[in-house]
Amino acid sequence: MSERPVSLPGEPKVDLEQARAHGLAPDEYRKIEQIIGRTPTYTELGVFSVMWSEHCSYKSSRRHLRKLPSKSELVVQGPGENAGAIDVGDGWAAVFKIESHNHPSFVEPYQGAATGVGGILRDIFTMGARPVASMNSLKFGSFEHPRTRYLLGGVVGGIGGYGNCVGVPTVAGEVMFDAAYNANILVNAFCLGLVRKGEMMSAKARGPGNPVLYVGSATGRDGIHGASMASAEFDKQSEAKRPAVQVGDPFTEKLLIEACLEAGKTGAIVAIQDMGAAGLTSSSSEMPSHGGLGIELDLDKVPLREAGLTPYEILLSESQERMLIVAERGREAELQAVFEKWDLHAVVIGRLTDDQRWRMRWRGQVVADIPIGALADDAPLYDRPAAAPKIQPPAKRCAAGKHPETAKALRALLDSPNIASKKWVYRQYDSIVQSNTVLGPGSDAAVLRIKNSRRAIALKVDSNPRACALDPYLGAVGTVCEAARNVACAGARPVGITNCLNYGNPERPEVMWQFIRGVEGLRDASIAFGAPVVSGNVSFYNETEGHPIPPTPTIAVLGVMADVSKHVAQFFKDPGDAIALVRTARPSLAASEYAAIFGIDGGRLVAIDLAREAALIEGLVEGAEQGLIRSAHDVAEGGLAVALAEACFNPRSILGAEVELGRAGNADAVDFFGEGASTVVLSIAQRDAARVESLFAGRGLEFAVIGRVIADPRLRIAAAAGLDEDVAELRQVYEDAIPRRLRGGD
Amino acid sequence: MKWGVVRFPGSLDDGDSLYAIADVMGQDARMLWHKDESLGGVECVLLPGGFSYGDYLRTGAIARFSPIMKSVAKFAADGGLVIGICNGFQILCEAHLLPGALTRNRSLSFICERVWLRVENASTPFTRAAKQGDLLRLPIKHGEGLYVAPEDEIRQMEERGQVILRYVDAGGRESDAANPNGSMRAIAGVANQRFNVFGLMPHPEHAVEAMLGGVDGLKIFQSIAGSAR
Amino acid sequence: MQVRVFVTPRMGILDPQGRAVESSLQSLGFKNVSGVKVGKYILLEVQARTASEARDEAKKMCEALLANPVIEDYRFEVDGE
Amino acid sequence: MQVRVFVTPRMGILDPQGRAVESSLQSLGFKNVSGVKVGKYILLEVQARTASEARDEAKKMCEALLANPVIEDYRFEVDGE
Ligand SMILES: Nc1ncnc2c1ncn2[C@@H]1O[C@H](COP(=O)(O)OP(=O)(O)O)[C@@H](O)[C@H]1O
Ligand SMILES: [Mg+2]
Repeated sequence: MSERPVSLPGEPKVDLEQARAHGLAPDEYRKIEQIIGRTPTYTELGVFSVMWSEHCSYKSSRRHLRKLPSKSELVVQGPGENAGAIDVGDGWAAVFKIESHNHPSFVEPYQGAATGVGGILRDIFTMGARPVASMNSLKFGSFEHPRTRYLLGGVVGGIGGYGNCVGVPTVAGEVMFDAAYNANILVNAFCLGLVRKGEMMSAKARGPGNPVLYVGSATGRDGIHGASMASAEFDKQSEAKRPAVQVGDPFTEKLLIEACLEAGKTGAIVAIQDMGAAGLTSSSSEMPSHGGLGIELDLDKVPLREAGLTPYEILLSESQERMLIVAERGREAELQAVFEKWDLHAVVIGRLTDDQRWRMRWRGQVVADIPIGALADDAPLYDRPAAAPKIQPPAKRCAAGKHPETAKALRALLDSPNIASKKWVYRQYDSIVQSNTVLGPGSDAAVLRIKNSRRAIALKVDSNPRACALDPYLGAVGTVCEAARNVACAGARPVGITNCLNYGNPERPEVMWQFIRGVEGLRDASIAFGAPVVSGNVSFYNETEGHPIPPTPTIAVLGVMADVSKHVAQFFKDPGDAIALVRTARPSLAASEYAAIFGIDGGRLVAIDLAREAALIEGLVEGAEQGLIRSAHDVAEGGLAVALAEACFNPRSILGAEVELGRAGNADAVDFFGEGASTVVLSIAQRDAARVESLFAGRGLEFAVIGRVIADPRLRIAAAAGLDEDVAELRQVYEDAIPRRLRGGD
Repeated sequence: MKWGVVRFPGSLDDGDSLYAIADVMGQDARMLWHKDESLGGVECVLLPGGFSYGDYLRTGAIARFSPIMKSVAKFAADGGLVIGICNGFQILCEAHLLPGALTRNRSLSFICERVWLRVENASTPFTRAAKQGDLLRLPIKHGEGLYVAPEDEIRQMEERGQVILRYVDAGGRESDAANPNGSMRAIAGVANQRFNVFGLMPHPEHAVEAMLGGVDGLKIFQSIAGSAR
Repeated sequence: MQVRVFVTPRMGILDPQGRAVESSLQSLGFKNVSGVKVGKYILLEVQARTASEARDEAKKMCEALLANPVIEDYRFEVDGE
Repeated sequence: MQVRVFVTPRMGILDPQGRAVESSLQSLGFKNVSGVKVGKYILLEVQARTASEARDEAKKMCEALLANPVIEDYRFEVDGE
């Protein structure tokens, strides 16, 4: 069995230089030589370079991610599989994860975002779960930047184009515009699936001799590791050999979803994994390795989209909509029949071995033969130096701006693309397919019912890079709090977290420091809410020409409510209801949209007391469960004044509000527009006001009835610098802000 | 009444349609597979929304040739009730079981939102539970719902009462702003000359439960249920 | 033999895509542009002995699938003609 | 002057539309068909004095808007050439 792997005619010579061109450090190359005891073949070098890349190996982040809490009574699957899973009751497990597709989306926004959605969907249904909801978190450059409109249109079109075509509703998300992302946009995609507990599938292979099946689209030259193409000899042959952009085919994905879920029911699948990053290489090495086994594949059997792909290309291709399956021996035909039913072909391309080697054959030769653990598990791990930047984040906006008149400020904020209605975006997403969307995009969190159950799930994804730029720890804590609070506003108790950590180059000590502080913030907030982190993704190297993006941990929180009929939306419901405000601290203008727009120095972030945060969430959930809360809206960008206006924009019929701010604060710009104080605006029936007060005041939180809902559609805030505005007009500003900019106005 | 919902590869609202008819309405409904030719003795065939065969080339263009569509055409020719929702409507037009065609929304983007519709003809098997002029609140979700047909054909269709649903505003008036996709004459749903085949872009199956935003879609399904031969 | 099929929106049928491309071109400064129409360009390889055999095939394919006569016109070219 | 632009998916780029059309044609009985690609066909009227002026304009328009160089190739014809 010990044939020595050979390089193929025409392949470049493998040496230190070639390794460097593949992005491997000299030490890493020497370690590879040591592991395999010889010079690697060109194919082997390519394979190591992708498996040991930051993206696949988490070599800079792994030791820090271990700090994250990943256990609770409800955790069914923590990190380590394709996605995490939480018990949501009535025999169901919620499987969920978020992932980045930042760089591909910058290069080709439509396909980049589309394939991002496709990839995260596969992570969910490989677990045997039916995908039931998607979310996305998007960061673009400033609206004035010449590429922003193109990128926005492409990314949103791609997310819709893919998600709508596979029949998974996109139920929530967030969009932000900031010059810090001009040259490096962020596209983070989340997917949630549901599976009966005990019917989950795994990516851990077992049973030497079990056949390995390739399913889905044929392999082309998509997304082959760019660095590997640096060799001139290799590139000369034809223009067509250049690494191609990955193009998604959502129709094939839809067939894969149905076929894989149906195939899972046969019980003939031992293990299954999608071919995501590093394609066939990662799936074929990780599955056997996690089961302590080896694998032998015959690359001639891999279905190809075009003739002439080399083993190197076959192994590194990132063509979309492909899965690798380990089947129970002798039951291949049964699985193949299921795939044929869905017009997909399942081809046996190899089998598991017990020698813990990863061995690839092509045209009668062995082209790679590597100890399997070296690929999947034994990549180098780094403890990269971290250091706080010497000068605390530069106060970019030192020019002291002027506080505008309150009513003008409110309109300017409602007109800011960061605050304005994102309807232009989510109108392009099917948010209702599958008939579970109780609350879709437009309210604080999405609410999905579980059919044949009273239970429901609430979801939200958030990030706050401006706060993270001021203080990466506090910013991360605040982001988790915000997502959890949104879910609690809907009436659900947060039970699980997934995260996508977007940072710059980890080889910079300041970036590494930001990252570590971010992880610590995530850890502390997760512990405080008893909501473990069950899955996630790290995206480093988000920088262009030496300018890293602000630290951007994107946090998605999953909540559960026992009775879907008790869910709460953000909109005021009935005239006469009392409007109350609950908060854990006094707000500030630090990292606020107000400070950004008017060039005000916002000062320092509000400190966060996690015990009070947890109490606020508990109060919201209890209030909803007892049916005491008629509406709840989290105060986020734009502060209290914006939150009040948004609560008036009830899509069924707009309402008004009469509020006296002196009753809760000094009624200055900080009270109107300050952020960061974990504040919620509630509306409650007058007769319940005392009971609601005891829910919050009894937990030591600040609670104040500040006004009431009125039928007259006006927003009246009585204060020294108060306002009295027409709600319909405000809503017009709010709804037209993004379309107007896209029409080219302004 | 016995209903059959056709599942094409790429159908998306097939399960939701079955759920609306069987679970919410309590009717006898089953799934039909595109590769089969048998309709299993159903009395109404529903072609659901989605992206059949990926909707590549033109929406509905490829689904039209699937084996089951031969039987559906025969069934319709014999007077059987056929309703096509969204992609189902597109397939029926491509199959020439309904006049006209559906092309890209004038905004060129996909639109998912609730709209108002006016019932233009309440004497069909698909609308008899409504009254002439009734307003229905239903969701739309499509990228290619702009209804087109030659002018004179549309005139004839209107004279014959084949235009069944029209996009209007909350007050029941036609206006450009209330026409979400730019359809000619704000047409949202049409029937064939025999009034046994009906296609519409809005989704009645997504408006059958108050908790999910409204129940106006039930009117369509109740009409059909009450039209059993 | 290569067959090239050109499918265009029929005269009198709305062509929102054509209109959008036209207005984008104009806002990019291409003021001399008008009458933009966007259609489809379909390339096929047909195994046929003669060009006229290929033509026959192409015509059948257009009528069966490639164009919808309610909204589209088509024409095609066969290699070497 | 009429300009006709042909936009096609680049070599090596997945063309799910072309594949779907090909397999549909084959199941309709057109067994001799292969290599189907689906692209765009864009017709424009360009006001220009000479064909070469029109060519220049067309090239600029293709690069600015009509084709996406990351995934598409284009070529064009100018009337009377
Ligand atoms: N920030 C994070 N927090 C928690 N778990 C993480 C994080 N990043 C990655 N993981 C976990 O590490 C594993 C590998 O992640 P990834 O490489 O993104 O998965 P995949 O191979 O499916 O793309 C997964 O189980 C993932 O959930
Ligand atoms: Mg994966």
